[in-house]
Formats: sequence, structure tokens, C-alpha cells
Amino acid sequence: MSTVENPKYTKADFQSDAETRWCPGCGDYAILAAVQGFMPELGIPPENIVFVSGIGCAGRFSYYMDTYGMHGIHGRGPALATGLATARDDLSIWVVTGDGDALSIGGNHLIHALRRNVPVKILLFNNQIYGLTKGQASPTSERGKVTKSTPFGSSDAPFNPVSLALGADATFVGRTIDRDKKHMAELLRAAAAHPGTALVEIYQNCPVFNDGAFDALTDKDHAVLNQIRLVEGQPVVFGPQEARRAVVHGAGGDLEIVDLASADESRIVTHDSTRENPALAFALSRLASHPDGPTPIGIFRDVQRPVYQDDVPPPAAPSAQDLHALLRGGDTWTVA
Amino acid sequence: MSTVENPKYTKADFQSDAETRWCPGCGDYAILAAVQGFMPELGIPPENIVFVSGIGCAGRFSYYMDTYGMHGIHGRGPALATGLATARDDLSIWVVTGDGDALSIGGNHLIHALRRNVPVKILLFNNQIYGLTKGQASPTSERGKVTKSTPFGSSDAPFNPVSLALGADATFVGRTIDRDKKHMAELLRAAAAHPGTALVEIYQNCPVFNDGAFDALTDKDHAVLNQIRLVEGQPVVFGPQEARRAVVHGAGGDLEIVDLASADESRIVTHDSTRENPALAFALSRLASHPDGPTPIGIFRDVQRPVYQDDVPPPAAPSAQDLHALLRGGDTWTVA
Amino acid sequence: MSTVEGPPKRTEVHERVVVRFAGDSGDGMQLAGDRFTAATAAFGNDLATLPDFPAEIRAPAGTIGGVSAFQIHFAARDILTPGDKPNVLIAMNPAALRANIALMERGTTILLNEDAFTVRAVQKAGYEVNPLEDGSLDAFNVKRVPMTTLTQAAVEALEGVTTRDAQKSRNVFALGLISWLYDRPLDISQAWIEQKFAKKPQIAAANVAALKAGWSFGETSELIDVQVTVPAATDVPPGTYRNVNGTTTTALGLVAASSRSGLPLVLGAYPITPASELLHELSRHAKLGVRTVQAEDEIAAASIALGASFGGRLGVTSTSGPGMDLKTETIGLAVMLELPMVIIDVQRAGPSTGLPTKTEQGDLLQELYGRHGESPIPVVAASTPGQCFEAAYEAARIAVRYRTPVILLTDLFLANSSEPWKIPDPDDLPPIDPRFRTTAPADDDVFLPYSRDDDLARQWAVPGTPGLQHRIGGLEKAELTGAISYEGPNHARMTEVRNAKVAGIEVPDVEVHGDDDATLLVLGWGSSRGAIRAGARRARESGGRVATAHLHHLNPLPANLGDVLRSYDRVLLPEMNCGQLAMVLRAKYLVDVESYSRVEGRPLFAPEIEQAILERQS
Amino acid sequence: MSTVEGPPKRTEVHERVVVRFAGDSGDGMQLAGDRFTAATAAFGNDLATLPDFPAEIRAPAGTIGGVSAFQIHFAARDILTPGDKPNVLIAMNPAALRANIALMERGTTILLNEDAFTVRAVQKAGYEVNPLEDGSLDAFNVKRVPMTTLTQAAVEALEGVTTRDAQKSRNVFALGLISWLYDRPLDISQAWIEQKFAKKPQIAAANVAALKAGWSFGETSELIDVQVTVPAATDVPPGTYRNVNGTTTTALGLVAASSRSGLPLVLGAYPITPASELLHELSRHAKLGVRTVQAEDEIAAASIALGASFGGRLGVTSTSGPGMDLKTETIGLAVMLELPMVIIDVQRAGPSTGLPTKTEQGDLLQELYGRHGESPIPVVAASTPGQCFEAAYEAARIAVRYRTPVILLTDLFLANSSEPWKIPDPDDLPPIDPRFRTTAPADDDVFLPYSRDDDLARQWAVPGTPGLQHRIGGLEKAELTGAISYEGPNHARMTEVRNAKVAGIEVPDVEVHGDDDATLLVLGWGSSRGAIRAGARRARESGGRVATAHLHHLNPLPANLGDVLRSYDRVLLPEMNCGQLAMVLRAKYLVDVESYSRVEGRPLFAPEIEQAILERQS
Ligand SMILES: Cc1ncc(C[n+]2csc(CCOP(=O)(O)OP(=O)(O)O)c2C)c(N)n1
Ligand SMILES: Cc1ncc(C[n+]2csc(CCOP(=O)(O)OP(=O)(O)O)c2C)c(N)n1
Ligand code: SF4
Ligand code: SF4
Ligand SMILES: [Mg+2]
Ligand SMILES: [Mg+2]
Repeated sequence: MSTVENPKYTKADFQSDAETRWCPGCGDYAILAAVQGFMPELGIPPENIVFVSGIGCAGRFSYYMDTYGMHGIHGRGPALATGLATARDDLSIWVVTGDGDALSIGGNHLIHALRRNVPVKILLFNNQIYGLTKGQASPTSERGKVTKSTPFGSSDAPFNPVSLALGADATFVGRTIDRDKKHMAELLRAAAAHPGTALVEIYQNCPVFNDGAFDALTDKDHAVLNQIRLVEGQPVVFGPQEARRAVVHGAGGDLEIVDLASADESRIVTHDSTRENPALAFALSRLASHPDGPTPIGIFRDVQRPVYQDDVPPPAAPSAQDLHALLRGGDTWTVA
Repeated sequence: MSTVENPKYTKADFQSDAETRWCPGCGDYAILAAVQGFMPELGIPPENIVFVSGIGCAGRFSYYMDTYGMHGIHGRGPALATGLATARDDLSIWVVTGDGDALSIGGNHLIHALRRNVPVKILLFNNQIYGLTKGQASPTSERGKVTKSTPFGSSDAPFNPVSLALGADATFVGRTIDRDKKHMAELLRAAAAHPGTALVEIYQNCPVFNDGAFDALTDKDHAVLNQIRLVEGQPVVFGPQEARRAVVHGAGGDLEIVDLASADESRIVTHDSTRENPALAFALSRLASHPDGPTPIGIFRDVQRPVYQDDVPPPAAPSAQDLHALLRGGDTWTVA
Repeated sequence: MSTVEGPPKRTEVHERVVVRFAGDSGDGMQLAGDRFTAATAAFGNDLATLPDFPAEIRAPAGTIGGVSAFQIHFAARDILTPGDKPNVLIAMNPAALRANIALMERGTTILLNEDAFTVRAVQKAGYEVNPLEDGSLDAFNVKRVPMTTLTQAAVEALEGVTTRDAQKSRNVFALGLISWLYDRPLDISQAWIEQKFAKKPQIAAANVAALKAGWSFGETSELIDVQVTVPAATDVPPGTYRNVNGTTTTALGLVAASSRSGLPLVLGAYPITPASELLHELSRHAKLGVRTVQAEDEIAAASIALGASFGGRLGVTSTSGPGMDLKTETIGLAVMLELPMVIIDVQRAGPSTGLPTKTEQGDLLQELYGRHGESPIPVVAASTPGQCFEAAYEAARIAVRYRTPVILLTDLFLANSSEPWKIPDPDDLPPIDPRFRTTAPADDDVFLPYSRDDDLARQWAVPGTPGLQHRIGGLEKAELTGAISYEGPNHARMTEVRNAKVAGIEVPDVEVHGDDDATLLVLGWGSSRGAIRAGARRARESGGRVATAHLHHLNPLPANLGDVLRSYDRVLLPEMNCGQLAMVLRAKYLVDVESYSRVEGRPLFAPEIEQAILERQS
Repeated sequence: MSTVEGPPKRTEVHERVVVRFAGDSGDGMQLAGDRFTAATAAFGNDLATLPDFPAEIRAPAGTIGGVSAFQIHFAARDILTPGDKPNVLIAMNPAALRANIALMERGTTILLNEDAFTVRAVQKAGYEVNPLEDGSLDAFNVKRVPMTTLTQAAVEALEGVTTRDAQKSRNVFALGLISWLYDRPLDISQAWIEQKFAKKPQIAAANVAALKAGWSFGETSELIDVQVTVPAATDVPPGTYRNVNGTTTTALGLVAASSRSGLPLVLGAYPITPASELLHELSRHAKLGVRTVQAEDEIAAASIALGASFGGRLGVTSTSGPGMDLKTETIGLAVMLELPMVIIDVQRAGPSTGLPTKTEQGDLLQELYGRHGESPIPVVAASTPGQCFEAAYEAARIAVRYRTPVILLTDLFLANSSEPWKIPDPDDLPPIDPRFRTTAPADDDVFLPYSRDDDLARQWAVPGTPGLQHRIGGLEKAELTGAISYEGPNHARMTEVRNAKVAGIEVPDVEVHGDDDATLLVLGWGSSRGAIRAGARRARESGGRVATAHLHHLNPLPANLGDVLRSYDRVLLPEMNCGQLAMVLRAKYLVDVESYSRVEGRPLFAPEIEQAILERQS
């Protein structure tokens, strides 16, 4: 997918006329705007783009894009998209899903799409709650979270979506934030350019049922303290000028966060998302098991691996001759 | 689960009278013998042990143990066991599953059991093929594998079950081999002692549909070359005396395999399965994406985390008084 | 508003009244309705209520999509439905008016918050012109009440009360006003407010002030010239009552079954509208020993319930349509394992995702026939919010007694609507005895997990019982031993036994109500009971002759049903589907059952039933 | 064995013969059977075959559980079933004898491998005493052939042939012997062997030697005194034939539909017995453009098919019972999306995991009613191995023409059994035109994806088509626009439209065969066709009067069916389930259809149908 300098299309070309139905202040609005704003860059005609979504507030996304769209059933987005990608290699296919949709009911389809490296881009809107069903714990809700379904606190430990994806051999894994239009665009760009499956986790605020879940990364004073921005080829350092911190290779082999001042240069991690071995990317994902402190955002992994079914002949309808020959295959005999 | 010196029970106490129905030479026989041989160690009466299994050749396992047993449906073993564990905290619960059962159809239940840390022990018989259905590719079959369902070679990349489990925040992950009774017993022992979910991947040979998949680790000459035995507190070294090799922390942070002779002592990995951070365990799991060369076996991770629902009151039937009070809760009024 | 004594008011006595509260999702209409309901119940009227939530999470404020309503029907005699046509509509904003006006008949009363009819709000609601100005409301008895201003005025005096607090107590003003209009005591509402906001005294004060302001506005304003009293119902059997919706009673029925059977309750569920509420409700009872698991999906939810049942617990799983699809395979396993399990389907409208916030009875055939192979299951259906208690208890009783999964059908309407419920004495409930097998067989013989009692219920031995270790699974089983069997004749016998067991479940005969000389029988099942009864009552009042009967067991069917059906010239079967039960009865009894089918996502209404009956008077 | 000329042999001419090959899974009985079938087909007999695999992967060699059999029924006239009672049984070991003896009637012939009846083998098979010695076989015409020794002798001479190779060619010896017995040409088998083992000449040589040894043993040994000829069938319509099982024809039917419609075929499937074979078969056609995906589970498999359909391809998914349960929700989505999709259920026996290697028709009601909500789906059922081609093609045609998921029902028996199939000329097949919407609407109007043609089929615009971008999903849709709609009346209309579309599908009238004066109609569906026809034929031969009819469309049903049913005094409906179609017909037509129900995991047999017919002669 080549991105072009002077896009043929404008944001308006990607805005459907369906009335958006999210709650006031929902992070989904920002994501929608960012995606619609980014689309023209692809230089792909809207009719060659498909958004497939599951069920949830996030799932409504596909109605608002003026592309082809399929609002599927809960958790099956990646599977529906796998079918579409298998059937059509001429489309730009995007999946929009939520943390419940992708990681609870749909967890299996997600990890299988990732291992197969199906050519689809998966946008995971993670608000750490079930929005559409009005506020139950999700697989990314923190342990002890009190919700309608867990009045005494959830007793499940949450998934770290980036770790899970890396464990499933994902070839592209990134993370961004609803509030950061520019950063989101960067990730969308990289995901679109990736030949196989790209998973982009987007931290999304749900003001109604889980407001402020990402304040540690979004509100002005904390953002600078906690956002660990992964920049290709750069040392992994973060924090305000007066108190810069660095991510270094610790003694035992784990990554550690230390004051930049006191850090041993040679041990500071330099970010390289293209390493074949996902171990370091995984280690980075473990810096924060939950986005309540210093948390990496950006592209964790971006490597090449054969794309699903690139090695088989393209889908086609057999010719009349082929059909004729096929029917007459095997031992035949003729009765006069 | 305390293991006892002079077990009250013998192997025979765990052998049901059902006739085993696996193919001659199937690795499942060895695993069955090892498990039956190990059980007495637990010192737990057979009636307090339950084996839950899915569908597949591996799934037949539960019929052969003279414990309580449930042969469930395909892929749902971990979910059935979660229900049983939620209902009963006085049982020793074991799940037997295959690579298709656990990782294909059952992938979602597996990763959720792992993140919840449900008190069950999961034995994953990985023969890298679908046995019972007579030889189709499984999620652990190598890319390009020719099977009945992939006559031109599979185009899926396989899962690394240990990596996947670590990505799902598993608290206990181990790997062993059907042929190595002693090593398997060690892992069973550690798994049984682990309070939460324990996943043990067992490489299992399917002589009929995938014979020799693990020769690199099992046949005499190769075993010594390729088995990287993880031993708690010991440096990770392997190979024959004349050509010992070591796993070291490489420059970029990845693990590397080098000749022990030339290895920098300080960089040799010392195995510690109890590290809170799973990054190093994950790195070890990446030493072999497939068991055709040097491959770690043993316990990758064994850490403590609150066990699922240990924080909620025990299951009980409400007393008559409680029921009476409950029914009369809320605003009530009386009509004379 | 004038604070001097207002004019003397006329009072009228009505036998029954339907009031509908409507406003923006943010306006707290459900709360106002709830409180009015509590006061009305305490006052001694019979009543039925139905909330009407917007389908969207939270559509933009002020739009039609965001309107939330609550309807209450209360009367001096027993009533059977939340009512069809409101006598009074409280509309807090233009959208609420526009969304509900279609329900109002000419001459009925509309109380609206005049302050909310700004130009913007009127447009937002989708009106071309302000309905207060274009005469479009002339047919109604419209009362424009400046609720915002009045509430403001009433509370601004108070210490530390913000304008926002004032805004938020508009609903309580409306509550006060309507309380006066129907002469309901204020004390109950006031007590509730003070207790609810105990921690925030100034909020409590604001609300109490608003409540009283509403009341005294009614008392004093010329605008409102008549006060209506609905005398307490006299035909109410004595007992202690509470107002409950079907979700609460279903939860209570399950907990009662757990308590009476001694089997701890384990619920496996995955959130889905409208079934989520049951998960929420049962989760609150953890301290009583109820265990709930929010599973990763419905397959796991069902498996968790079944795993718990294998462990000797009362395994329950609850969901709605799409979730039922996913539980299918696990339910089939439960049929094969012959273990007790309760599956609750809170039906919602439509195939696929359909209409998640609308009601329907479209899942019946799925429950009966939705599994591969010959896989019989008992099905119980609840008929009213209160009756959900019995139905849930009965489902659990059958499951345990016969060792079988049982499906309990309720629907969105039952789950959300409420009625006064006479609290039962637990000791009057039929016993539930798990009859676990606990004794090991004598040395020389073996335990036969699939040997059966007279009910064809198999032996249930749970893990932990010495000497009874055994293995069960989804492959066909040999009679008695339960070992795997691929023998054709054995399969035929086991298929027969599974069918016979379910067919042999004892269910009470169906009772017929109404006119002995009727030639028309109106048969129903599920939540249509109230509408059918009320429709028949009305039909009789207008001279029709009709008999009614209602089914609570859909599999097996009552033994006398065939005879009952054959004893009428015509049988009419109203269903909120395309005739699903009708087809089952036609096949079984070869009786020409006529289907009255509605799939509009709403409960059936008494008037349509009345009309259907009158049209069929021969 | 003597190599000199053997004695002269009697020859007999028979009209029909049933031969059964039985041995250990390792003995290659399926191959021997296949080859004999090929020779028999080439010879010009009509035939039907049925393999009978062991349920276990590979039970210990020599045990009953490990016995694998292959049955062929061939005749000089058209035949309809693989036969019930064999005339000849080839038993390669004691277990094979013990597992199959029950099928043999007294006086029939048993050819057994004498060498295999060692003491150990006899015990392993579960015999107390050697059946060759206790006279238990006296009622049969037993030929003890030392097959192992003879094969050994025949091949040991050859260069580089191991004893193991010899062992492995015992089955070919048996093939040679049986070929002589029924006077089948050897050349076809020989040619096949030489081509198959082209790369391993010594193996080829060994097999050819064994083949000839078997033949000449028949020719020369006194043991075998009679040669049987079954004249070529004369009533076979002219054409080119091949011998096919239902799996192959189903695959061919789908590929034909793909070719004729121009829609590339995408199969999403997850392995399951017996449906896996279809996945295997279609996977081999990748070079023709067929794409198959082995999904992670059946939910994904169905979703993959549906995703492909959305992309404008022919999306297909195939499975058996347990997999159907899991596809339920996705099929419901397809109903709502109104996209073409073919779902194939190769039925197997029992609920839950049941009996994976046995046959049944137990999934019919699930296909018709197994989804939540009102969710109508066309259902097509195949009746013979050859007819699976038409049925698969028809399912695809309906799916594309009406934009709907279609369920195709086959079963294990159809999938595995084979018959000669007259290869159709693709040009004679009905056309399938996707009729994609390709033109964008004029500027000022909008594309209406849910506007419909006379068949009520909606407009199908696929991604990549400029100006027709649109969004569809599982929530209820507004008429025409397909936008989300929560309106009750719209839901009622859409429910009606979905029902009407399926009800309006054109299906051919059902044809009645047999006696005009018959008062008994035997109606069937699916794989029972052969048994019903044959049973009726036999009944007529013994003087019975009966008419038969067979359904290939189960939803909608043929328009004339009601009249047909009403025109007989009695209607008998044999099914391999507990009367599923019977119940549907009783409900729809209020006709007292009588169910003949068998659930023994086996196909119906002609004799039982014959008997059922004769018992019902009035
Ligand atoms: C099979 C099925 N089960 C359950 C539901 C109910 N449901 C709809 S969305 C949802 C979860 C939404 O959470 P998430 O995926 O995080 O999306 P969000 O609303 O937070 O954006 C659930 C449980 C459903 N529609 N289908
Ligand atoms: C729902 C469902 N789908 C498919 C099957 C068929 N099936 C049985 S076992 C199996 C896979 C077996 O592979 P694996 O889990 O690796 O176990 P193995 O036989 O290799 O031990 C499949 C696909 C089934 N029984 N149920
Ligand atoms: S519930 Fe939360 S996620 Fe859903 S629309 Fe409202 S704010 Fe957004
Ligand atoms: S098929 Fe393979 S895994 Fe299954 S029993 Fe046979 S050898 Fe074992
Ligand atoms: Mg969410
Ligand atoms: Mg396997």
C-alpha cells in the first residue's frame, strides 16, 4: 500500500452519513476523526477499503466510514476478515474491535490471525471495560476492579494485549492513545505499510463507565512522566527534561527503568522493532503490565514473514475446460 | 498438595479397567504410564482427583485413569475445569488436551484459564498433528507441512505454546518429553505443587501421522546435542562433554547460544523460573521456535499470583434463615 | 408561582390509571418511576411497571434516540399488564414528547416541562415547529409546568446546592407533582431520599425541597384542577409483598433452589443485553455462597456451569439469543452426561444481533430442536415477573430430580417489568433432593453410573466420593455402565431412554379459565399471560365468551393438553414469534391451532387480544 | 498348491452378488475393495459400495475394534443400495470373521485366510475356541485358503522383495482370488498396480505376482469348485461413467457451481469426521483456484466463508453435528446479511460427540429451527452418492440467486459409499448468475442495498465497486436502506420479507413413483432413497402395492406435497432419526404421517422397508 504525497481523496470521502451514536466525550470520536483523517494518505479509493467490526461501542465504527463495511458478530471480526482476505487480495482490510470483543470472546480468532499473518489491520480500542453492555469488567480491567458484574472486585488478572500478541508470534504490534492524533496517524501509517497482520492497541477513554483509565498517560502533567515513546533507532528514554529516565538492560537480563543521569550508556536500550527475535519487544511490553505508570507506546514489533496464502494460487473460478477435465478425472468407462 | 514419602497408594490404584485404544507405539502410552506412576506421590485419594479432557487421541486419557473423569467436548477442557474448580476447592484437577484441542479450537479457554490462574493442571500433549481425525495440520505443525488438509503445504506459521502461555501471563509453564519418564515426573511434581494454573507441554510422538517429529530431542545421538535442560539455579548449558554449549545474554539483549569454551562466564544465563518478570522465560522460549534443533525443556516459569477466586467466600448453599432474609429484602409491605 | 393557598380542587376516583414518565437518559426518569411505584405499592394499589430504555448506550442528549421512559399501571383491582395507553404522560423535554405522543389518545393529559422547549431543543428533537405553538397538541389536555425554574427556585435558597444539583432534581419535582396528582404519600419517597443521600446532606435537602415543591405546585397551581384517587386494591390476598421485576425473582428462585437442595449455586455467564442483569444480581449474593464467573464467552459460561454440575453443584448459565447459539454444543454434552444444569434464555428480539433492547419469544424452537442429533431437553417458561421465581425454582427442581439440563425461557419484558410479588414461605416450596449416590458397591460388583431409578434418572456420584470413581463423556454410552459404545442397537436404546426420561417428567395439567360454554380457547405461554388474561376479561365485559389457558411447561407438555385442545372449536395461540408453539402443537395433536403472531419487539397488548377474541365469536 | 492344471469348474450365472472384504485396519481391505470395484465397474455391472471403518484410530491389531471392512453389491440390473446380506465374506483374520459373521446367512460362502487362525490370533479376536474347529461355521460354505503362505510362495522368488512386502500383498492375493471367482478381468488391477508403484518396481512385481497367484489359486484349487458370472447390466443409460462416493460428488458439484457462476470458491472448514474428507478433497483443487482454509474452529470456518461471500465469492463451510452447533450464530448473521453461503452438514450419529463413524439423519430439525429468533433458511438434502453433485450445485444456485445461506444435508453413508455416476455435461447445468449490482446510483439518489427483485433477492454489491460503498450488519435493518432500525413495525416487515423470500424459492414438485392404485405412500428424504426404492421394488415383487416419493428440498417444501400426502390413505416416512421430518409435515399439512424410525447408526435396509410396506397392505 503506497502512501501518496498529494492524496486524491479527502477526509470527507471517508465520512458516511450515518449519525454517530457514541456518548458525548467518548474516545471513539477522536479515533474516528484520526482514521478518517488518515485514510486519504493511503491513496486507495474508498471502494477498495473494507472495515470489518465486531460488536461493542467500538464495533459501531464501521458504520461511520464511507467504505465497504461489515458489522459482524461479537468477537468474530478477525475470522470474517480472514475470509475476506482469503477471497480478495485486492482490498485494504481493517478490523475494528474492542477489548472484550478482541480479547474475551474473540481471543482465539485474534491469536490465530496473528500467527497466520493474514493481511488485515486490526485496531483494538481498549477502554478496559465493556461499554455497550453498560459496564462489566473486561480482560484488560485491572484485578480487583469493581463493576456491575464484579461488585466485590474482579478476581481475574488482566491481559497485556501487546505481550499476548507477541506470544502469538504477531509480526506487527503497536500501541497508541485516542488523544494523540499525530501518534495514532504514525501507527496507522506503519500498520498500513505492513504486509501481514498488524495489531494496533489504542487506549480509548470511556467517560461513562471507566473514565480516566489512561489519565496516567493522557493528562498534561502525567503524560510527560509516563509516556515511554518508542522511536526507531533511538535510545529508549523518557520523562521531563529535569528528570529524564532510561530503559536499560538490567543485570539479570530484565529491562529496568533508571535515571538517565546515572545510567550506563552502553546498557540503554536502543529501539529496533525489526528484530527477528521478539524477546526484546516482549521485555518492553512488560515495563508496564497496566497503564498506570511509565508505559511504552509506539511500534513494538514490525518484521517480515510470509503473508498468509501468498504461497497459493490466486482465487479463481475454474474455466469450462478445467471443469470438464475435472469431472472426467479418475477411472472412467463408457456405456454405448 | 503435599507429596509424601511412603505413598498410601500405588500405580495400580490409578489404572482404570478400560482397554487402552491408542495405536501401537503411540507416545500417549508412555505419558499414561508416567502419570499413573506419579499419582501415588500426591498422597491424594483417587476419588479426590479429577481428569478433564477434550476430544482427540489425547482426550481419551481420562478414561484410563481410575479417578473421576470427564471426557468433554473439543477444546473446552479448561472451561469445564474452571467450572469444577470454582465449584470445588477440595479437588486435584487435571486437564488433558492435545495441540489441536488446546491451541486451535480451545485457544481462548486456555489463555483465559492462564490469566485467571485457575487452580488446575493442564497437560498439553503436543504431537504437532491432528491424530484422532487422521492427520491434518495443527497449530503447532511447521509451516509448509504437507497433510491431508494441506496437500501443498500448510501456509500457517505455528504457535510456540510456551511463548503463547507466557504472553497470556501464565504463572507456571513447563515442557517435557513423552520418552523421558523421569523428567516428566519432575514436571508433574512441580505442576502439582503450583497453587494456580500450571501448563505442561509434553512433546508426544504420533507414530502414525507424524512420526519422528521430536527425533531431534529424543533419539540417542541427537538428544544430547539438542536438549537444553533448564535446571533451577544452574547456568543454562548443554551438549556433549566434548562440545558443551551455553546460553548467554547477547549484546542486543537477545539470548544466544555459544560454545561454552568461548563463553563469557558473566553472560551465561542462570536459570531462575521464579522471576516475577516473564521476559527472560520468554527469551528462553524463543531459543527454538520449533523442536528441530537446540530446544529448552523444563520449567520456564513458576511464580506466585493470587489464585482465581481465592478472594471470594467459599461456595455454599444459603441457610434457611439467609434465604428467608433475602426473600424479604428491599421495600416490602403487608396486606392483612 | 404563587405561594398563597391555591384554589379548591375537584377530586375524581378512578379504578385504574396508566402514567408514563419520559425524559432524556440523563433525566432520571427510571428513578422517578421507581419511587412513584414504591409509594403506589405501599399505598395498596395493584400495579405493573415497564421501563423502556433507549437502544443506544447514550445517544446525544435531547435526541429521540436518547429518550428513556418508565410506565406504571396501577389500579384498585388486580391488573395484569403495564398497560397500553397512558392516561398521563410526563415529558421532560421535546424529544420525550415526540417519542411518546403516538401512545397518547385524544383527551389524555400531558404534563410537560415548559422550560425545556427551547428553540434548539425543539429542533434537536426533530420538530419543524414548536409543538406548543402549532396547535398539534390541541387534542390533549396539556399542562405546561416550568419545572426547571420551579425546581431552581425551590432549592437555590439551600446551603451549598449548585445549579447542577438543582438540574438533577427536576425528576424529583416531577415525582412530587405526580404524587400529589394521584394523592400518594410523600413520606416514603422522602425517607428514601434521605437514606440514599445520607452522606450528601445538601443533595438530600435539594431533592426533598424539589419533591415538596412539586407536590405543592400541584396543590396550589390553577393549572391543575383535579386530583385523582385510585382506591387501594381490595382483592389482594393477604401476605407480605415487595415490588419485583423478573430478573430479581429469577435470581431469588435460583438461590431458593440452592438453599433448599443444599447445592451451592454456580453461575457461568457472559454479559449480554438483557440477560446481564441476572449476572449482576446474582453476583451481589457472593456472601451467601453464590459463585458467579464472568466467562470469556458463552461457550465457556455453559462449560463452567456444566463443570460445576459435575462437581455436584447447581450449575446455571444465563444468556440471550446470540449466546444461546454458542451454548448449543455444551448443552448437547449435558444431555449426554445426564447432569443437572439450568440454562436461562432471556429472549430478545430478532435473529442475529437483531433488536437487543426489544422483546420477543423467538427462541422456542431453538430450545426444543436446536441441537444436532436426537437431544431432548425439558423447557420451562415463565409467565409474569413474579412467576419467574416459581419457574426458576421448577427448572432447577426438574434438572436435579431427572439429571438433565433444563432450559428456562423468560424474555426482556419479564426481566424488566415489575409487579407486586407475594413473598413465598420457603418451607412451602417443593423439596429438592439431590439423592447423590454415596455408597461404594460391594467388592465384587461395579458401580453403574447409568443405572436408573423409576424416573429414569441416573445415579449421580460426585468427585470426592470414595469407591465411585467413574468416567463420563460425550460419546454414546453403554446402558448401565456408561462406557463408550459404538453398538447400533445400544445407541437406539439410549436414544429411546433419553427421550422417555424427558417425556416422562411429571408436569401439572394445564388449567382452563373462563366461560364453560366458550367454543374459543386462547392458549398462551410465557410473558403474554397478562395480556391474554386482560384481553379475555375485556372481551367478556363486551359480551364475548372465551376460555383461556397458559402453558408453563413446553417440554414435556401437560398430559391433558391434547384433550383440552380438542374440546374447543377454535384454538387461538398468540405468540411474539411466527407461530412456533402453534407448529409444535399442530404436529403433536393434529389440531388446527390458529396462530396469532406479532413480532414488533413489544409485548402483546390486551386490546389486540380482546379484538382477536371478539372477531372469533361464532 | 498344485501348479498342474486344476479340475474343470462349474460356472453359475447370478443376477446380483454382495461381497464383503474384512480384515485388520492394516490389511488393506479398502484398497482390495476399491480395485475390485473398479474392475467390476469397467466390466459393466451396476454397483454400490460401502466402506466400514473402525471407530478407533487404530485399535490393537487383531482385535475386533481394529477390523476394517468394505462391501460391494454388484448386479446385472440397476441397484440401489450397497446391499444388506453378503453372499461372500473374505475374512483375513479371526477378528474379521467374528466381527462380520452376524451379517452372514446360512449357506453363504466364507473365504478365510487359514494362516491367520493361530491360537494367539483366535484369542485376541475374543474366541474361546478356534471357530475353524468347533463346528460353529458348519452352516456356511467355508473355504480355508492359506493366503499368507501362498502369497509368500508367489513373491519370495522375486528380486529384493522382503517378507514384509509379501505380508503387505496378501490383500492383493485376495483380490486376485475374488476376481477369478467372479470372472473379473485382471488387467485393470494389474495396470493400476504397475502405475501406482512405478517408483518401486519390486513392490509392483510382488503385488502383480500376488494378484496372479490369487487368480490361479481360484482357477486350479479343488477348494473352489464354482465360478460365478454376473452379466453386465443392460439397463444402464449410455454415457461416460466413473465410480464416485458422495464426498467427491459434493466437491465436484461445488466446483461446478464456482465455474458456472464465475465465483471463485472459498471453503472454510475445521476437520471433523466424517466431513473432513470434503476439506481434503477440495484442498487438492488449489490449482483450479479453489481456496481452502483450515480454520481454528467451526465458528471461524463459517465466518471465513461468510467473509468470502461478502467479498463476492462463493463462500462454503462444511462440518458434521458438533460443528453445526458452533456455526449457528454465524449462520444467523448470514440470514440477516442476506448473503449467499453454503453450509454442508455431513450428518453423523447421535447427540454430542455421539458415534462419529456411524450414520444418521438427526440434524434436520436443527437446520430448520436451530437458530435464535425467526431465522429461515433453505435446506437441500442429497439422496445418493451421485446425486450429491446435483444437490451441492442446487444449494449453491439457490444461495446465489436468493442471496441467502443454504444448508446442504448429506450424511456419513452418502459421503463414504460409492456408485457409478454418469458424468454430466457442464453445459446442461442450470446457469448461476451472480447479478452483482455494478452501477452507482445517479447523483441525487442513494444506493439501497436492501431493495429487492421479484424473488425478493436483495442487491449484491461487492467491495471494489465504485460508488456503492455500504455497511451491513447483524442488527435489524430498515427496509431498502439496510440502515440500523429499532422500529417494531419495520422489524415485523423484515421478518415477513425474510420468511417470504425463503418460502418463495422455486422448487420442483415432488414426483411419485409406483402403483397408481396404491393406498400407501412411502415418503423419504436423504440417503434412504435407495433402500426405500429397493424395498418398494421387493414389496411389489411379493405382490404389495405401494407408491414412493422422495424429497430433495426440505425448505421450502414442494408446492404439491400437501395434495400428494392427502391423496393416500397412509403415508409412511422412514427416517434415520426419531421422526423429524414427520413432525414438520404433520404440523404443516395436518396429515397423520406415520414415522418409521431407526437410529442404529446404520443406513436403512431394503428388507426392513419391504416388510414395513407389506405389513401395511390394506
Ligand atoms: C455472542 C454475544 N455475546 C454477548 C454479546 C453482548 N455484547 C455486546 S458488546 C459486548 C462487549 C463490549 O465490550 P468491548 O468489546 O470492550 O467493546 P466496547 O463496548 O467497550 O467498545 C458484549 C458482551 C453479544 N452481542 N453477542
Ligand atoms: C466441535 C468439534 N470439532 C471437530 C471435532 C473433530 N476433532 C476431534 S479431535 C480433533 C483434533 C485432534 O487433534 P489434537 O487436539 O492435536 O489431539 P490428538 O488427536 O492429536 O491427540 C478434531 C478436529 C470435534 N470432535 N468436535
Ligand atoms: S459507553 Fe463508553 S465506550 Fe461506549 S460510547 Fe459511551 S463512552 Fe464510548
Ligand atoms: S493417531 Fe497418533 S496420536 Fe492418535 S493414537 Fe494413533 S499414534 Fe497416538
Ligand atoms: Mg471495551
Ligand atoms: Mg495432536
